[in-house]
Amino acid sequence: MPLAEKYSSLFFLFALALAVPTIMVFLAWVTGPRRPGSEKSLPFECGVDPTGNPRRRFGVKFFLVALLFLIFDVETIFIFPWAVLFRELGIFGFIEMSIFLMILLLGLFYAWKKGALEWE
Amino acid sequence: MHEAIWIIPLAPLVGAYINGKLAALYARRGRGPSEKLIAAIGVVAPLVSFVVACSVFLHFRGLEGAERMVIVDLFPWIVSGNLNIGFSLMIDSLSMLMVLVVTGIGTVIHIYSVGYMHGDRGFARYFAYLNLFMFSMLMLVMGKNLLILFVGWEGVGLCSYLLIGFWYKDLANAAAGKKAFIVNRIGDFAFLIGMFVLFVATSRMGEGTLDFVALRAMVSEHPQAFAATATAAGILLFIGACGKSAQIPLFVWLPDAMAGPTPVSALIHAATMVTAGVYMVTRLSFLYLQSDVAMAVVATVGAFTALFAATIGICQRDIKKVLAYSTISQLGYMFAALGVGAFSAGIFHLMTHAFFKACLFLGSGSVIHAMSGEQDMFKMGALGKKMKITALTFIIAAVAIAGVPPLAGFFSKDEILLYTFTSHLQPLGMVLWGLLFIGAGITAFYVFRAVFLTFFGERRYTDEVAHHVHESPLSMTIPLILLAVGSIFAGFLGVPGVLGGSNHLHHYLEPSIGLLAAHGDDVSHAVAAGHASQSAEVTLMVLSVLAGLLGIFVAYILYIRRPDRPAQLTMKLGRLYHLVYNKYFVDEAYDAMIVKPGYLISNRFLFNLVDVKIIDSIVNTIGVGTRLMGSLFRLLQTGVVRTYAFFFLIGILYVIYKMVG
Amino acid sequence: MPAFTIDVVYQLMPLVVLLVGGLGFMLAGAMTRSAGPLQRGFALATLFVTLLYVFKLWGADAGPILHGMLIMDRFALFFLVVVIICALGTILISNGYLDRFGLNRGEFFSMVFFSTMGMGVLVSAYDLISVFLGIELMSLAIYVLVAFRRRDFFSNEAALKYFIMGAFAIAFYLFGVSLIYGLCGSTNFEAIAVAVSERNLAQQPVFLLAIGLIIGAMGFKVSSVPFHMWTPDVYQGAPTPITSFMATAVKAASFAAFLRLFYTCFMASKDQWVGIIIVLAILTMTIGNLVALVQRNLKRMLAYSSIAHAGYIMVGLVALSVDDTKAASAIMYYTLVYAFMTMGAFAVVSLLERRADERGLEGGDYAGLGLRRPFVGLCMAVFMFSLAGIPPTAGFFGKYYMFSAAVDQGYVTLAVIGVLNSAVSLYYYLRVVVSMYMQKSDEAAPTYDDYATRFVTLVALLAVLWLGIGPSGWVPGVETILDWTRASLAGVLELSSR
Amino acid sequence: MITIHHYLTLSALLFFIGVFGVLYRRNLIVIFMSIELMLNGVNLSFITFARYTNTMDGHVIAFFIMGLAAAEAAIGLAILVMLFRNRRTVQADDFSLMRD
Repeated sequence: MPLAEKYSSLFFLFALALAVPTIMVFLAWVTGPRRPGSEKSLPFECGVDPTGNPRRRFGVKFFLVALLFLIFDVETIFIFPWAVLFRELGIFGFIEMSIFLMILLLGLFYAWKKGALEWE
Repeated sequence: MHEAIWIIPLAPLVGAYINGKLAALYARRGRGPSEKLIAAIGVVAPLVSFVVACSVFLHFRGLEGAERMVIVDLFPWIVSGNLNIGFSLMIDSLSMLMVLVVTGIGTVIHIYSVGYMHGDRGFARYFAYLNLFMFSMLMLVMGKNLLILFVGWEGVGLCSYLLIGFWYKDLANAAAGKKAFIVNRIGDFAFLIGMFVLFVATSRMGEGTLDFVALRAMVSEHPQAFAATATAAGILLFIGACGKSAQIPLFVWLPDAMAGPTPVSALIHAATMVTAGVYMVTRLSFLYLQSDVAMAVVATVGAFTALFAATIGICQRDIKKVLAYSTISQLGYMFAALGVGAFSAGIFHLMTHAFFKACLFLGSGSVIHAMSGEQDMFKMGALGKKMKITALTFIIAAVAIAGVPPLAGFFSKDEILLYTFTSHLQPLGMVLWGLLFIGAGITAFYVFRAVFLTFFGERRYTDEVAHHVHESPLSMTIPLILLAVGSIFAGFLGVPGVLGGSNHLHHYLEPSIGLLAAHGDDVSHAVAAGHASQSAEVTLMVLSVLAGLLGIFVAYILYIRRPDRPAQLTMKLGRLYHLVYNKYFVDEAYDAMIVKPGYLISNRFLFNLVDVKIIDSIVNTIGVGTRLMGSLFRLLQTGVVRTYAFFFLIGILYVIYKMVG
Repeated sequence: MPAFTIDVVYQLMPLVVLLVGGLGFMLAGAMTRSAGPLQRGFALATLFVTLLYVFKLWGADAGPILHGMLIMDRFALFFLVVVIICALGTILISNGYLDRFGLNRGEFFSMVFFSTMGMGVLVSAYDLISVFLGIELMSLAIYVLVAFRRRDFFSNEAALKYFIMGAFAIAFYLFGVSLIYGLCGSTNFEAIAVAVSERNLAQQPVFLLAIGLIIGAMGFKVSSVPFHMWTPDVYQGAPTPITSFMATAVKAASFAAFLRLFYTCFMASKDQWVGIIIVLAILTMTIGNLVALVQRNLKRMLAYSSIAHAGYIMVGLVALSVDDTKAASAIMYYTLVYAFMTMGAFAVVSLLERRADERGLEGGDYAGLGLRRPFVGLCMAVFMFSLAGIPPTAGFFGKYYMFSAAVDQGYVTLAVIGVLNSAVSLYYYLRVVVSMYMQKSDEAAPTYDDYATRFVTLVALLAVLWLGIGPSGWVPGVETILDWTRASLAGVLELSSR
Repeated sequence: MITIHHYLTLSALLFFIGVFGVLYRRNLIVIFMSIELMLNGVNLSFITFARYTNTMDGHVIAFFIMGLAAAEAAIGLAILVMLFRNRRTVQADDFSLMRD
């Protein structure tokens, strides 16, 4: 089968792909000068000595919103093809997608009840 | 009803469980339920078995020989490869008799124990063990295959160990228990090998089996093919029987076993457990009949044991020890009977012996009870007046064992003597007869020595003891009476033809017992009787009765008429007396020849050199090395997840390299 | 879509019940503050309903459904039963544990259900993508469960490590799948098997490369050396009922997928992959046992022990053969037995664990346990004996069938190494028993009395004994179970040879 | 002319850059991103193969992977938040309480 023949070179691609980052890491390790010092391990803040606690408050709220957005946003990739083929999939597709959306909605409900949508 | 034979072993098991629980409760709380409850459970359990057994017996009465068989397959037990062993119980004529003896006498002794163990701290524990023993013994006699028999075999061994060491706080008792256990293990080891031999042999011939019915069918189908197997397996299994039934050379544990409570001695070490070997050989009679060698070994060992133990019995001072040696001796008689092919005679003697020996033991227990634990006969005497029932029953049983007609012992012992005399294994048979004949006389002597020393003559105990010597309570005397009645009448089951009887027992056992090939045409007991004319038979009978009466007479002379004579005789015989008094130094010989060298070898050589120096150092090196490697690998576990990912990558690259490269 | 009939829905019912249960408990988690006895009862009831559906499906021998994505054959159902038993055990064990650690919330059950459903997909997968979906569904829920002790550093860390490694491994798996897809034009097991024979791919380097990547990812899931390194950390950090769940259900489901995949798709290349599986099996057994020797923490010790057991099961993979289902049926039997004994051991562990205990359980904590708590001690001793493979426990027979299958296929050395490893393992298992019965401890941990957990130990005890020597009666014995496995495998083989 | 090999090379490169990212970066967020990179490499290869074998499966699989990658990322981030709350750090190497 020609397809398989064609792919046999894939193996070398794999090796190559593995080699490239390895070489990069290796080169960086070999060539890069390493002179660790107390100055260098300080955080760089435009030449000014760092003040205060660098471990600042962590904006958990933003993360929560980002999380929710991420999930509900990405799930649209399932809705989009369905919308395109809506007529061909017919009633069956509709039911299936309804179940899918119901489950998503349940998730949303959960997030809501848990107060994930409250900003304050 | 007769399908429910599983109730027979189950009832004591349930009893053992409940009493065990009660005993545990007692141990935990320090106080427990009343003795009445425990006793009720303990006694009812074997009674239920006895009743069920009787109903099966009644059911059997209406059936013809070979139909007298109930088989209950409970569940498949061990199924692996071509090994297929079911958990099946079987009652045929032979088992029936054994079950009746075990449950009947067992029940009586349970009742006796209620009085005897009254007030003991381990009352519940005692009954738990005793019930457990009943269960094991019933499994032993009801098992349909050799493996279940073996389970029961080990079970009774365990219970025997537990009961011998029942008063474990006394170290001597615990040691006696251990001795019994270890000596039995030696026999059991041979038993196991015998079982394997049998299994391998049957596997070669087709399907490997340990099932009695199947084995019997196979043996009768290809008797020639089993000749060698029969010799090997027969002798190996007989060694096992020697352990359990206290034959030369493994008899040493039984006298020590008297350390247990006296009812235990009566039940386990006289009436039932020790007869397991006899039962087993009879059960496999069809196998033994294929090998004259195995039969001859059984007969010879039996006869020698019979005489040997009887002579030791002459010199014992301890009343229970006398009875213990007597038991060994009587078991020897049974084996001698089996060895000459008179299986039913052996079983007959087993049954009568169960009655009179149990009666003797319980009588001695009653005496010991009255004497507050004194067992030395030379510190008794003249107890007959104070303990009328005990004395009377004891004497009845003694007359029975001495072989005086028409009591039970006469018929059974006489039959054994007859069959040995006319055995087809001549001239061995004659020799064995001689041994047994002398043994019969000695038996009568030592047992009446015990009677006279204990119940007659002059008082040899202090007034203080005399003050509370009393007849035992009803719960103890009633069993004595029952057993004494048994000792009188049990013999009528097997009245020989020459005395106008029809020997019911032989006909009854016939379907269960193998027939000697040469004489297989007629009923089994005709084996030998055919050779002896009626007059010869009567002559032998008269001789053996005379021997018994002579023994009694000598005992009377020595211990009643001339009580000073024994001491003089002792002086005269000197060394011989010393030898016999010390039981031929068998224990000491075993100690010197086996135990001490064994200890030395295991301590000096195996332990100090092989174990400590060689094996330990090897093991330690391996152990340390392994742990070291373990620690080494553990170092890789850095706890940093990126390292894990790195090893993952290395691993996957290695996998790919191995697969593609 | 004619493929989606009422019959298909019926076949999917076990999964649907689990899904509905998961969603229900999620809602319950949102509405209630803590899960009371009612919720626990519902959780158990739901699993029983699932089990009921599984039993109803047994014997139907349905073909692939959903365009070849899933197949609810006996093989899948057998493992589904194992998985559900593990889930039942987990919920029972967690009964007291959650209360003690203040974790008692509906989400716990929800996540257990979702991951059980994932396992259901995994064991019935008939397509490389369903395997992926199953693994992900199972793992995502497990990540959450591992992190369930939110304030506990160990629990957090365990979740992190498991998550990173899990995601890392699944990417390798997908890479392998993409190569197979490229070669065969499909990810369906049957289509792959057909393509492999038609296009003669069995010796193709790229195909082997793909198998290698998949072995790595599967090896990760069953914690085979060298993909095992997350195991001890995660097992130690996770809440004990979840450790039990991972050690039993996750492992069983992963082995199910592993087995089916290799038995149906990759058998043609067996000569190529058997070598590496042998190496992995030996490494897994040996390193698992050796490192377990030097563990002090009981949960870590059990983790290494579970690694070692993965090695024993891989011996069965080595001995796989198209002509003989002995090895495969040994794997199935072993998985079941292993589930019981491990579940029992972790149930005992959970009885000993205290809150606010950084150190974890060490020798002193269970010293004298056999005397203080005779029943629990006895159970633990039996589990240890079984794990060590001492007759007459089921562990012994599991090993026996496994190694004898290997010997039958001519892998004698491997079987010998396996037996030697069992001998090594005796040391650390017996150490637990010795400590329980022969040592006394002043600082003995208090043990908790929790009937549900004790029930689990009792059931596991009976199962470990019964599966070893129990005859087949109305409770299935060894023979019956082996018959079931053979029947299941016959179906798998028939489909793959079609 | 861009052949299949170009796509596949790119996909493999993406994948291994992701792998090395996981191995060499210390920040957990970067590690998560590297994992996403690996998955996207895989996605690319699926799409490529789908094109060249003329089947739709690859596209659908890519969707699945994207969906699950999002779910995974969500859980990963949740774990991250939890870790940060407890330990005030997101450096991977700080999380090594359990070893030996």
